[in-house]
Amino acid sequence: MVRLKARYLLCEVCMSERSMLRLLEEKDIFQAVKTAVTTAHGQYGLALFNIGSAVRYVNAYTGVVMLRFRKAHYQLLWSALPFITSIWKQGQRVPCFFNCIHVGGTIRTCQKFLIRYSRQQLFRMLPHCKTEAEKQQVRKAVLSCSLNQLRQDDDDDDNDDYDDDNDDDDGK
Amino acid sequence: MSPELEQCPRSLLVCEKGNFKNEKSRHESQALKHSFNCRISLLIPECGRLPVMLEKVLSNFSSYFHVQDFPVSTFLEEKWLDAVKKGGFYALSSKTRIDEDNVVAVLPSGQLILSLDKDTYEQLGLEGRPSQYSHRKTVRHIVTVDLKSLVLGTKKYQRVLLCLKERVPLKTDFLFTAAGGAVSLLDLLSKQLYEECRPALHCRTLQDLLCPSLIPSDLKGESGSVTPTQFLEWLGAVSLSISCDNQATSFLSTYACPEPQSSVSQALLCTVTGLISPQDVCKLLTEIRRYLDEPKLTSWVSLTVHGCADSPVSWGSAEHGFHKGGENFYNFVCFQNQDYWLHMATGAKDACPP
Amino acid sequence: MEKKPTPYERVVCKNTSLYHYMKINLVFDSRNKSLSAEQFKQLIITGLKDLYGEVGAAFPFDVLTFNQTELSAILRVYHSSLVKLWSAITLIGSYESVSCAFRVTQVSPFLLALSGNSREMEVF
Amino acid sequence: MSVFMDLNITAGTDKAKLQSTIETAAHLGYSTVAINYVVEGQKKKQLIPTPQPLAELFETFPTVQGKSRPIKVLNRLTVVATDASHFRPTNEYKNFDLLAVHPKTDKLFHAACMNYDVDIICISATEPQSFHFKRSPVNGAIERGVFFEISYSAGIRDPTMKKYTITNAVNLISVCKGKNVIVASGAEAPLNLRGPYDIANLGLIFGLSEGDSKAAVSTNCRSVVLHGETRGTALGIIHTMKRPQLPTEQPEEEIPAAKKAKTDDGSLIV
Repeated sequence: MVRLKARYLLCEVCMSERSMLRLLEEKDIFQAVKTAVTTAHGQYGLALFNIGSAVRYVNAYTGVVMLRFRKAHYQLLWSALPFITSIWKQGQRVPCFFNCIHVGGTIRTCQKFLIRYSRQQLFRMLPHCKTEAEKQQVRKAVLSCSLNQLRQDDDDDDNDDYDDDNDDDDGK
Repeated sequence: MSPELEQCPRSLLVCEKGNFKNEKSRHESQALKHSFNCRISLLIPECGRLPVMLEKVLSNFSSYFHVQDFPVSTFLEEKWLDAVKKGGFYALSSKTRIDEDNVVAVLPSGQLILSLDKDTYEQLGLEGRPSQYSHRKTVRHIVTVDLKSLVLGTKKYQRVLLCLKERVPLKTDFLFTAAGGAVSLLDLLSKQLYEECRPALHCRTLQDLLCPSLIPSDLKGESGSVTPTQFLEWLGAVSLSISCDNQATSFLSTYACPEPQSSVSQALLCTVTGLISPQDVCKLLTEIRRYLDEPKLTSWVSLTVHGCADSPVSWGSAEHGFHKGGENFYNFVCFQNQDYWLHMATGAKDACPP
Repeated sequence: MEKKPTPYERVVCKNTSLYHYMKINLVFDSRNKSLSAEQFKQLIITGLKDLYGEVGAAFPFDVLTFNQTELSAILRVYHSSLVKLWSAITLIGSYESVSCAFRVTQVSPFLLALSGNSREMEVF
Repeated sequence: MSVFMDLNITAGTDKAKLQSTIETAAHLGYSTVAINYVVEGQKKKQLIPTPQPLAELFETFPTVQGKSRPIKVLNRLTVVATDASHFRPTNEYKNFDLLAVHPKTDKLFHAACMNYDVDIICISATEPQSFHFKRSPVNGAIERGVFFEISYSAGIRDPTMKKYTITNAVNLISVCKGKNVIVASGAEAPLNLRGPYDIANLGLIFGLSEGDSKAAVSTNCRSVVLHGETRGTALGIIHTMKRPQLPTEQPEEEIPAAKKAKTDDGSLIV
């Protein structure tokens, strides 16, 4: 069986109100991307979008989402992402924009990137911490994700439980 | 956007520059090689009426003949073989499309070219070569029979006759023309029901035309004058009466005459439509050179010759095909100092012009 | 004074034409539908927008000629957007909820080729 | 390339409309068209229509644009199958030149590709495909010489259908790699039809290559018609015609004397 190649796009959903992030759901993201593709590329774009596109992962804390597109036409669909200006949530329009941080061929490479990326974010957070307790927490989180990374480099095949490692640690 | 949708079938444009007086100049042979021409158009700037000399040549173009349901095997009859051997004989099947049907042509070199679809080729039993422009499976074959070397009664002759008469009695509509007076088509066609057609001449005077300024020595348009593509586009715009003065901001069209340009008070555009033999084109070319020998207001004259889209050959015996357009044409720009430019253009399924 | 004849020069260009040209005409069921050149172009843009969205609607193309009685036109389009313009034109099915169809007579990378199409000529 | 064909023109009930559609097809340069009769499988005892005699349709068939011969018209039956019982090869199927099946489920698609004695498998153009095209049945169909049909006119009649047409076509073509695909109109009215070169271009957005998309309206359709002719016979079809004066083919080299004598009664002079 020949594998159907896909491209995974890691995007950061940037909202002015961080609190709204918590409400993010897969279907809202999917709908927002679908609408943007239709506006930018019309019926043709929509037709290609309907083939094998999916939202694979949503992190409601960091706002990181992972989109899956077919490799054959991911460039076309990707080009519509900058045109997303808002997400509809409970009949409410939430202004936001998508910032694509990584494009990978497998979920695994995306995961690795995401861990590295999250760690960087944590390091950047460190100077902004106000109390010692907060600092400790961040340090612990940094440590935990590097450990995670080590563990994951060892086991090769499994990437199903990818999303429960970094849900908690970069939740600050 | 998706890169695969941005590709187009290839096209070729060959640009040449030379002088008519140069002994090695190939202008005549290039024109003679382009066997099947369906239209010529002549653009003479600063001219209101067709000059008498040119008109004489244009109206003396040889007639062409249209015959319905002409059996291809007739070419193997003795008198037809003799006619073909004399040279200057052109035949092309009409109402047949090169990408769909069987197309038959006789070149002045005496070659009978059959461009056949799969079924016909397999039934016919004459050896041919697969078309160069096939896809996945070969569905078109080109059979070439040299009529000049065919001698009546030989084994080879019998075989060709058998194939064309018995196995596949090919019959199509044909267009004939002959040049040089060696062949009398009227005699040949006496047994057939034919229709004699005269090439149709149309003249149009254009007023206040914006013309790009041409510099004979600058073919490629490197020193700021027009490039060959721009020039050909402009010629097309003139012959299709497309307006050349548009603003870059206008909604409908932004086409403008290429710079540097000058205004010409009037220009004459003549078109002749019909099956035109290359010999007639050469005669016209000679006459244009003579016309430019005398001092004139204009510094150049352009002659465009369009080839038939459904001919099996373009130049010489190079295979011609039809993908989405079967364009094959050439254009002479003759200058006063006997310099010339020659642009030869072909579409996706064509060999490079000579 | 005879000048020296210019030296012979030959240049072969592949895919030299920046544009492609299309000869099209619009047909309706009823004969009495008329529209202006602007409406004609707008119809094509709408078709582009429907099939290719905002990006498609932004493709630049020119209506070089327009014949109002026959609703025929010659378009000029960048070769990179030819396939998209052509397919959008193909899939246009109605104008102001009257069904219509575009018939494409000829497509060529050379405008000059449009003036001498043997397939259109009556004599053949 | 062979002649252009449109193997799907909806029969409908309006004879005048059908006539003008076929006339338009001839005008656009199609040399062969097939009138499509559709049987919906759901109803228990739906009669299979008998094709209208072609002689009733036209006294003289319209001439194909740019050619001197008239258009060739075929009859085709499409069975829309939602259940395995809907496709029953009966004698009534034999009234048609071409036989197509429109499978609605995965199982039926598999069966249609691998077993059914049909010429064409239709791909839905008005709804999302309820199953994935799998490589093995598609390859099986290609091996058996069965063709897949994409019809484009639904997208012209209703703009919202374009996305389904394109999605299903792109899906199919990525699996079959551009082989054994035909593009037909499915036209109900003259204005639903498009010219063959337009369709060759439209094929590009379905993901076909330049050559494949032109083949989809010409060469592949020819294979379908031939497949239709051979269906019902064992493996192929042989036309035999009596040609009394045809001598055996002569080899190019020297012919032995014994063979020479044989050809004396033929027309060949050695």
